[in-house]
Amino acid sequence: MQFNSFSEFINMGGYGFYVWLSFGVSALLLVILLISSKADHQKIINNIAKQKQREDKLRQARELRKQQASSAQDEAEQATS
Amino acid sequence: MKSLSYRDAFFLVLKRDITIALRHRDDIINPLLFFIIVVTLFPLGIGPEANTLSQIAPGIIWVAALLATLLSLDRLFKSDYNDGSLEQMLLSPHPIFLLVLAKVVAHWLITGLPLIFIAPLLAVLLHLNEQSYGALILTLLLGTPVLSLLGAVGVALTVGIKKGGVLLSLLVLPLYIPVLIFATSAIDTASIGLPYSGQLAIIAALFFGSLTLAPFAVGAALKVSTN
Amino acid sequence: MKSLSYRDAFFLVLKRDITIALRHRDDIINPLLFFIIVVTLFPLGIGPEANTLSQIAPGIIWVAALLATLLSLDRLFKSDYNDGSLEQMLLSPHPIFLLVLAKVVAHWLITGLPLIFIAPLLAVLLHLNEQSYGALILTLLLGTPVLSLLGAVGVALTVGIKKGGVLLSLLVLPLYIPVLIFATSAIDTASIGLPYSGQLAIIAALFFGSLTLAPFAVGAALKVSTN
Amino acid sequence: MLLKGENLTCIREDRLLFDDLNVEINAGDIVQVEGPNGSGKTSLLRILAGLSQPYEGNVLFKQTAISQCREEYHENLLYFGHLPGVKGEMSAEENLSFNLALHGLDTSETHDDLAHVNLLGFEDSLASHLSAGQHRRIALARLYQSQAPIWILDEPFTAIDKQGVASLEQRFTEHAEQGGCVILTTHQDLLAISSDKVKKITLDYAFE
Amino acid sequence: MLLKGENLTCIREDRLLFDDLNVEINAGDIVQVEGPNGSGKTSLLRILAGLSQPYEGNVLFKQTAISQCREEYHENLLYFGHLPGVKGEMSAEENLSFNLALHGLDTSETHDDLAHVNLLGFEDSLASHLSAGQHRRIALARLYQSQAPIWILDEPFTAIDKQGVASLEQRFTEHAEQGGCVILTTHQDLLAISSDKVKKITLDYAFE
Amino acid sequence: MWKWLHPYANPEVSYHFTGRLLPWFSALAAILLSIGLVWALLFAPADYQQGDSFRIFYIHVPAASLSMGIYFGMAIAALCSLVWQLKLADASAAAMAPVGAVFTAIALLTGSAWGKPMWGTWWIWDARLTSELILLFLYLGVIALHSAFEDKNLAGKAAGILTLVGSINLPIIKYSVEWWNTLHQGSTVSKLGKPSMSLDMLWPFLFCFLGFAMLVAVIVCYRFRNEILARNSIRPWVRELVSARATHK
Ligand code: HEM
Ligand SMILES: Nc1ncnc2c1ncn2[C@@H]1O[C@H](COP(=O)(O)OP(=O)(O)OP(=O)(O)O)[C@@H](O)[C@H]1O
Ligand SMILES: Nc1ncnc2c1ncn2[C@@H]1O[C@H](COP(=O)(O)OP(=O)(O)OP(=O)(O)O)[C@@H](O)[C@H]1O
Ligand SMILES: [Mg+2]
Ligand SMILES: [Mg+2]
Repeated sequence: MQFNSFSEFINMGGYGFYVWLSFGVSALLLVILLISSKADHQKIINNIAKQKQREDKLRQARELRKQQASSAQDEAEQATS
Repeated sequence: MKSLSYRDAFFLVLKRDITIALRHRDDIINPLLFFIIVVTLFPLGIGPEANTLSQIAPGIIWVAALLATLLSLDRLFKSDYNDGSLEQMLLSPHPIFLLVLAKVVAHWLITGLPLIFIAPLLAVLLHLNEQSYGALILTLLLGTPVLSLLGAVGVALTVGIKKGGVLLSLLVLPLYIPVLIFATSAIDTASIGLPYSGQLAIIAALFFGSLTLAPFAVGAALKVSTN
Repeated sequence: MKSLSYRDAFFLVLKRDITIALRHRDDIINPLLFFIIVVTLFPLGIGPEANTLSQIAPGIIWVAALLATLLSLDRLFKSDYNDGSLEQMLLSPHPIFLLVLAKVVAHWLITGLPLIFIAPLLAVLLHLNEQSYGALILTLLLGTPVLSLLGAVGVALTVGIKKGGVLLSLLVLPLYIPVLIFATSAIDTASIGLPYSGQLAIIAALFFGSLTLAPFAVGAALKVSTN
Repeated sequence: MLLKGENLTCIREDRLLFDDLNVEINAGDIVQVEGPNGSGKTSLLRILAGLSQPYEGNVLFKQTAISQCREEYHENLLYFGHLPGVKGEMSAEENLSFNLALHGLDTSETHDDLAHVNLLGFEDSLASHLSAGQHRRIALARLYQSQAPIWILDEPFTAIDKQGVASLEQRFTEHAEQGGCVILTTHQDLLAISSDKVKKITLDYAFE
Repeated sequence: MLLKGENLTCIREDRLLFDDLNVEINAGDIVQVEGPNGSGKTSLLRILAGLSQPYEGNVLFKQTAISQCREEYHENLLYFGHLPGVKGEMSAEENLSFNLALHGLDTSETHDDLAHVNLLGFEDSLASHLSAGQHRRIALARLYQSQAPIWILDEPFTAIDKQGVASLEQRFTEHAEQGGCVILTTHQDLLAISSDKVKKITLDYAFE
Repeated sequence: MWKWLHPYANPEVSYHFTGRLLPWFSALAAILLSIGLVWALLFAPADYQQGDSFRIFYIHVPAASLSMGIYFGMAIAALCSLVWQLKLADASAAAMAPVGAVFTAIALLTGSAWGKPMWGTWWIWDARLTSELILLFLYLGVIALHSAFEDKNLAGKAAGILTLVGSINLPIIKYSVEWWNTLHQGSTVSKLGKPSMSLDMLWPFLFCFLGFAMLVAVIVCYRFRNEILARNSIRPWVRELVSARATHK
């Protein structure tokens, strides 16, 4: 152990500001990077889920239109017959 | 319908432009990076002596700010012109100067403001005299809006011309020269500890002058360009 | 049909690009004017002392040349991309690197060459040491083609991106740094009467290196951007 | 009478496109400007919208020259040109909302409007990620909200599929019936609108 | 068999446009790619031309993957996209000459080609001074010289007037009869080509 | 020869494989870093010239060398993707770029913070410093290019080309800057009088270095897996995975 007291440790032989600035900023940047990388995972998964929902919606709209078209056709046929 | 007040119309356009910039985050980051890169090019071209650098630092920072603004200018109307949005805006039932003003304000918020935050960092890189930091910030704060406003006139005039990129700089740079001269002179004055309020007052005058006149000039120029 | 030799294809594209530039004479004049204006901004921003100026002259001239080239770069592919000509060129039965090379040569003839003619004049304005003129011209002659070639890679990468303007500078400027450093160092060395053939040799090496590699990188990049 | 062009003359590149043209457009009209490529259709439409000045002549909106009453005229005008005015960086919905809001229209029903132009499911896609036709449809969605009586549309059917063209034509009829007017150009035949309802202005000076 | 697409899959923006599509195009075919807006017609054409890579699958020209024989394929291909590839700064004639020369074609008869697309009298006008349709016609003039058997045309009729459309259709028929093939998209009906001569590829995955 | 690699070129396999590696990497990183940092901050001796400011060394040097190492890795990945058309190589390059940029930034920041007490200035235009700054620009260029393309596969290819061009350029930059510097100035600021490193300084340094390297591996793994998911979003295996994991609102 190089330091006798906590305050000495914080002071770092007069270089406290620079040492803690370096360690602090580095830790901050790395933690942000780590967390954002992890958080992206869920974000991407949610995006893909949303994508899937959108596709489902499209498919429904498509089916509805198909039904409408066929029923319209039926009507037209009935009208002619 | 038709109930949109001046204020609403202003904020509508402002919000739209800022949304687009945030969406395309590069729009904010890139002029900033350009600013930084240009500032770092000079030490590379000139040599690393701290003395020389600190002497020419105000000039370099301001020239770089000027060029960064210049390069970002064509975002102002060019893309709106190319996709027809500008036409639609000119056809909207609002005074044109209002919409123009909103676009210019958005442009400044996107490109001018970030420069002001990053400038002190670059000043460190160039060993700017410590007494000059205040003057640097103040001149940038008053000067960059002038750059956006005057630049808007230039873009508006060149927007209809294909490949107006470099012609624009020809039109705009001479207009920027007074700002450059007074701003660097203010910073130099500050570095030897003298008051620089005179120069600041002139820049402020330029600011208010261009704020009131430029939007109308831009409006007229746009009408000509889209003809 | 199909009888077009490599040489013919090269000259066909070269001639077309130069025709367009001559038609639109601004294309030649504007980078030149930008160069001049940037160089004259510095005495305004820094102050007129001859000593300081002559010391920083090589750096300023070279940085200005670099920025002028940068600003003129998007003429290289952007307009061809926007109107579909680029697509057509990629679909022509010629090797892409050949067409790319023709376009880059045209770009250099249009923007690089005029800079070399005007540079001595600006050197006078900045009180460049008289012994350095030869070095200035030689470095520009060997260096500006490198700027065009490396710049072409950057434009090719960003041409499909909306508003790539400032992103381009971010990509390209780091690549320009060696040229800047060796060129200014050659000029400085010349000013104290020492031989600068070492620096020149390196710039020449950069030139031949980029001449052989860049067209292929550009070709690959264009295929990606137009996808 | 909604809109009137008096003695309009247009010269481009020393070529006289039309000379002394008089146009009168009333509520309920559907006017198709016809003519081969390069006959001056776009030029005429831009003059009527006030985007270009004619070489000679005047455009009157309710008896006033449009340069005299610019803002009032623009409140009553919807213009759709060769370029659709859609920003690639915004989603379909954001584009439409902005366009509507700029003209003081209600932005609460953008969903329905987008459904009208068959963009359901693409509300949140960036416009630059859509196909040529879908891109133009975003701009056309405005037609389903617009309260402006005068519509000036330059080739609205470009890149639109058949079903889309049919529903647009139906919308034009509705608009005319509600007292508006539509001035349009197209090289296709109008199918859903009976030809006796369509007034035609034929430009063919250059080739006559 | 001139051109073949094997198991083509295309994904844009996470949307599957087509999946496992097989296309075979022989000499003499006129193929119309059909589908509503956004169904992937342009995407398919760009893949066939080699401008985009499919997510999966291959395009074969005379049994060879086109990435393997790029230059030979391009000698045999004429592609015309949404953008016409015409430079506004050059005159109509200069544009055409360049386009022809780039593909190794004869440039001595540009006058006749321009006459075919009704641009007589506009040879020396700058392309940017022409109307929307005239602008596209400059690019289309190449069709009257081209010796490439494979034509891929994305909405060639956009902005073209009726007479122009008719003469283009006639040119397509000629080309097919001479042993070429035409792959095109359009939202208009082909009028001058009898419908039994036209093969159709229908894309409507998204809306099926 | 490449056969053994083949299964790992399958996105699904590499997704699960990296998933299995992750906990091991994380544990190693945590252990090595906590030992190394505690040792460096508390037990390592102060430098006889620089005093306790020397402790910045334990971050600065690993960060600086990793910043260059990651670029090297990226260049190799880019080369693989261009030569063998490996889509996964693109994904890994994309995963590395932001990590490299952060480490470059850390090297710059800690260097500056060390320079202020040692050299009396936050920044000088020294060769090493300048080339590190340019490296940061290269990283930022790659990242910006990545984010500018919407299609991630295209983005990967474009960024790959840029990475390769940059990697050819990097030695030239380094050389030029060094040369430029010695030519202009006889070193006005005395560079670090290189202490022959004693063992009780070397050990904590080794722990820190390996710890940071492991941390890089962890973060790159996370990002790599994200890239794989985003690029394969329509694959059935991704769809299944998503329906199991999506948070429903
Ligand atoms: C912004 C400022 C600085 C930057 C960008 C920087 C950058 C670098 C780089 C790139 C390396 C090479 C790492 C490697 O080769 O693996 C390095 C190593 C090193 N730096 Fe710095 N540095 C900076 C400031 C400082 C300061 C102020 C000191 C000390 C007074 C310092 C001390 C060292 C030491 C001791 C090494 C290891 C040298 C060796 O063994 O090769 N650095 N730095
Ligand atoms: N640049 C792009 N980025 C992402 N997605 C795109 C892009 N271009 C097109 N798409 C998507 O691909 C789909 C098909 O587009 P494509 O241009 O092939 O359609 P199209 O059939 O040619 O339609 P149109 O008839 O409107 O021309 C669109 O729905 C769109 O969602
Ligand atoms: N920007 C311009 N500068 C000079 N002349 C122009 C310009 N634009 C058009 N012209 C000329 O005006 C004529 C008419 O153009 P206009 O765009 O009005 O035609 P149009 O009827 O809309 O044709 P299209 O059916 O092709 O759209 C053209 O023949 C052209 O010569
Ligand atoms: Mg028209
Ligand atoms: Mg299409």
